[in-house]
Amino acid sequence: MQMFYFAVAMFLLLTLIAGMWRIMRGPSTADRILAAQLFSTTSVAIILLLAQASDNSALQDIALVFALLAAVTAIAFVQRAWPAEEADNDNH
Amino acid sequence: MSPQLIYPLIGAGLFSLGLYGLIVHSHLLRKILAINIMGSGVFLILVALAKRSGEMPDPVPHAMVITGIVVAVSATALALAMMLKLHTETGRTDLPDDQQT
Amino acid sequence: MEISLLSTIFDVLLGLSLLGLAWSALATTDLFKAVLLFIAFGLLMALVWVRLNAPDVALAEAAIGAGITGALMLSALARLNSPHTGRAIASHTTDPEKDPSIQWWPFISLVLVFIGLAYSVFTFSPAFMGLQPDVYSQLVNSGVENPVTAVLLNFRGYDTLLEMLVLFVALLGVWSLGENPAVKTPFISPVLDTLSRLLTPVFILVAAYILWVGAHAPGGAFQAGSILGAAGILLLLSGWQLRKDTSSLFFRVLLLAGPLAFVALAAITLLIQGQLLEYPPAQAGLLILILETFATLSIGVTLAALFLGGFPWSKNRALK
Amino acid sequence: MLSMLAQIPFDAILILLPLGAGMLSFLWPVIARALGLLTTVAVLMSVIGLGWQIQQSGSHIHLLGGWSAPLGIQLYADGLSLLMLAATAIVGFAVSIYATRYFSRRHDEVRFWPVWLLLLGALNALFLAADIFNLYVTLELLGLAAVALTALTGSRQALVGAMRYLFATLLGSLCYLLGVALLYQTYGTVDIALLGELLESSPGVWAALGLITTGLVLKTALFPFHFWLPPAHASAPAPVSAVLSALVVKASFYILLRLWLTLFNPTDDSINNLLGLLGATAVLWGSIQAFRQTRLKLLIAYSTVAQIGYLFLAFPLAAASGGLAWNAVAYLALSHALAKAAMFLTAGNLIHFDGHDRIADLDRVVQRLPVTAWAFALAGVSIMGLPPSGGFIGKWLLLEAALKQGNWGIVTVLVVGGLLAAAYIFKVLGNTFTEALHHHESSTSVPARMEWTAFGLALGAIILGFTATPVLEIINLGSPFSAREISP
Amino acid sequence: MTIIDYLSIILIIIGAFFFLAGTLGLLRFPDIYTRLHALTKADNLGLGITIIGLMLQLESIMAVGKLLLIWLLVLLSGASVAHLIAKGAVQRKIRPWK
Repeated sequence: MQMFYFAVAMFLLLTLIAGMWRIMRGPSTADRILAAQLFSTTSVAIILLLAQASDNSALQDIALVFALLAAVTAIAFVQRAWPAEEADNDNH
Repeated sequence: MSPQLIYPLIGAGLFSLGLYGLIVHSHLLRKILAINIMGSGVFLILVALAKRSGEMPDPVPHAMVITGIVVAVSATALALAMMLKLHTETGRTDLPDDQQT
Repeated sequence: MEISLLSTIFDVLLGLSLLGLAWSALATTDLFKAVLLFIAFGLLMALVWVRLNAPDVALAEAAIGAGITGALMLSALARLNSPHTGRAIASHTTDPEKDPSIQWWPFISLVLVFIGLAYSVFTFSPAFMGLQPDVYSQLVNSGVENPVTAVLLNFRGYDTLLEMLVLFVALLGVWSLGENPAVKTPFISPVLDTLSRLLTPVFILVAAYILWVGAHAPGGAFQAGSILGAAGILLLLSGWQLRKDTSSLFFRVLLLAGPLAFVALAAITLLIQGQLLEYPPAQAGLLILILETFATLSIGVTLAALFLGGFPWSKNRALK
Repeated sequence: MLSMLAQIPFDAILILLPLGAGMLSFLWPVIARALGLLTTVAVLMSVIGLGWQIQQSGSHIHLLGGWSAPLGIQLYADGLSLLMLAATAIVGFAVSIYATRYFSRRHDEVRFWPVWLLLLGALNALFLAADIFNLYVTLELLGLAAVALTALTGSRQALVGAMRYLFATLLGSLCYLLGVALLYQTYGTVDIALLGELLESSPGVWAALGLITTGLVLKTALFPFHFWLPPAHASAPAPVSAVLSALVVKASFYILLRLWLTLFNPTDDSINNLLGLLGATAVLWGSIQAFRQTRLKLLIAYSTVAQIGYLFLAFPLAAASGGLAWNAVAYLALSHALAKAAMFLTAGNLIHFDGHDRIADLDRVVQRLPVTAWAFALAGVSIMGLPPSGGFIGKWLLLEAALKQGNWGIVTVLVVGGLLAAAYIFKVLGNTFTEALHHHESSTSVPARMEWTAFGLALGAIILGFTATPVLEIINLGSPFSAREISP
Repeated sequence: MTIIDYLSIILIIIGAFFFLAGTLGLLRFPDIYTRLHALTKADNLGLGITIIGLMLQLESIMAVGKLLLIWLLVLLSGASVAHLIAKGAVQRKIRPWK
């Protein structure tokens, strides 16, 4: 079972690394913040799996804090840091 | 390669990267980022080397790193505030004649 | 496949993505991107702490490194671009380096530093146990069961006192730079308003829980304080205005509650026990909990004030 | 009565009192000034008390929290710590008196006191620390407080100077912390005395040595890491500059010296020689730069760069002549603290008086501000190393150590450095006699208190020239310079 | 291995599949509005299913409650953030993909 949790955590880490591409690539800053949000959701899952794998329920508190703070950076971005006009260079 | 060596090496890498960034970048925000990355490298070395000794980790480095994280956030906040003040006073985001350093 | 092999691959992947994030955060020309990559870096750092079996550090990193530092940096970046400085956005969000190629001398020194550090890490002799046996043997006398809390609040409590003052000095430094810059708060959407109303009690509950649990499991004053600070930041972002009466003595006492309690306790223990911060073992647990409660409050208020970034009340009022 | 006095934990008081007072002065700005003065007086008395205790019973250890060394943190005091504490207390007292009149804007003064008192507490904590991680925390407290004070006026130059200072001090702390991490992970303790017993030569230890030394040298602004010092020290308010130059740079030097004496004590001469070489370059380069400056505060700041160089000249000499060279360094540090604080305060007086510190435009200061002019001249005597002064004794001891080993390079540096110092001091003094092109008749008067504190400090530097024997005795209490004898 | 274990494994694998779908969506969808779906739908659902799978393994009711709380928090903040970003994007006239 431990092996399985680890394997899934690893798989999620790989999807997370793939998601990094979107932070790098953009194109708009909103895309980047979206990808960062995905980062924290995936990290919550990874931490929960690791908690189960190592049978350490204290790690669930870390996932809790992650989930709680996930919104703060995104809201800081939306409320403060998002430029009022953004070059629409979405040439995907 | 033994797994306990990975994180200290990564820590050493982060420290060197941060140092490089601190030296070559002139934008103050980048310098602040670089200092933070250097700090993470130091913390990583501090805790990861302790992991090498047995199952129960040594709690003293953990306490030291928590202290270090709080110090780092204090310094970052002060640096950011000073950068903003400098920007409103002078309109610059770098230090004048930076090549002197 | 062995579990140890799997975990090694996991660690290598995690470590390499950490390096990759750090490298691209420093190399990119777009500052927004740099800050976001740095925030992602903080998230991954928390995962690394989990892997290193350092849950207390992971909690602190999750709250501070990934939450508060990121919000601070985004807000600072926003003020760099704020329209009343009269500068075009493009000139500050991007930072075209004069010469994008690698600068060789710093690069060579970087490589040398790395080789030196790596060498000392490789030749490191792992024969000792650190202070772990000492901590565990004295844990029963410390008043708490979580060894990290015991180190922070009892064995090395003096460091913690000084460290809270570091936080306070940083705030004094920020305040000495001037008044709280007027931030135009954009339209507060009802969604955000509701979200902050819903989340604030949860933040406070979780902070209290982390504080309480810190006596016997990962958690404690710093983590709880950072969660409170994040709650403050969320409220500030949702357009919560500081009322005038926050300039009162009450607010200032709240800022200093932790360090003041610490210094007071230090003085009292000095008088009674003869040594600074020597707790009577029977009351140690209670004293630590009281200290931590005050410390949590001041850390939370200080972090939120740092995010506000300026003297929150008018000069005249502060002088009276 | 005396036995009761021996029981008073002066070391803990020295730390708690300024920290507590700093917080109270933030809570009640109205009483900040009175509280600040009172605190510095109490600190001065506590240093005397601690000195008496050390004289009675040798070096002093305080177990914090009642936990002994590897687990807990200790405070440790011997003659060397006492010397630095005394320098801090004296300069701190003078600066506090000066600051009661210096700040023209009330809200600057309100911001000054809490940070200054916390900085004072950090200095005392640093000089009493016996634990390398605790030293890291005190270094950070000291560094951030110093940066906050530098930026106090919020002027453009002050901000630029403070920003550069902040990066330098953070980088220095991180290098230091990494060194601490390596040492802790190798030996499992952060207590200096215990480390001293355990340390052996290994790559990890050498990396730690290199990192710690680099970090501290950066914070001490030894050439070529001096780039941040002149802008920061020259743009801060005068009492702050005095504290920064006299005490804050010495704090990191003190740690370096302490660790060098107890931990590293390298038999390998190449590092000692490297530090000595950098010191010699700093003496020459700093003095020449000082001479080239047109603004008084920058001149004094570059003079600090040069005077720091002297402190490092002792490293190559110490291997053979041990105590003598370290005595010289301690003496130089003390007299430089007094003289340099006096100089920055006189510069503050001149700026207060005429509103500028351009050396060429100093207009008949000798007639118009005689006390200030005298203060500068007396401080200058000590900086140049002319007899009778503390600077003279320090340099004489250093010269003696160099001659004993036939190290003619250092002898030359000492002589040339003295001549260069004379050149830049007389450049200033010469201008105080002459009439400037623009007359400044409508100058504001300088409060007597500001003039006399500067004079008092300068006089102190001169008096040190007569008190070599007792002061050296105090420095050697608990024999800090006989290596690896600090036992818990 | 009990039947519960098999159920857990199946649920966690489904959860991981949704995460994969979310990431693919984030990478392959053509504009910000469609990418928002990836985050709010796929990832939150993936987390939810993973959490249900993990809950089957837990003994204490307290831990189950904690996991539920985590999921609720992620749902709440994910939904709100997606709303705010979409709204901001419309205000800034970022064109949807056609």
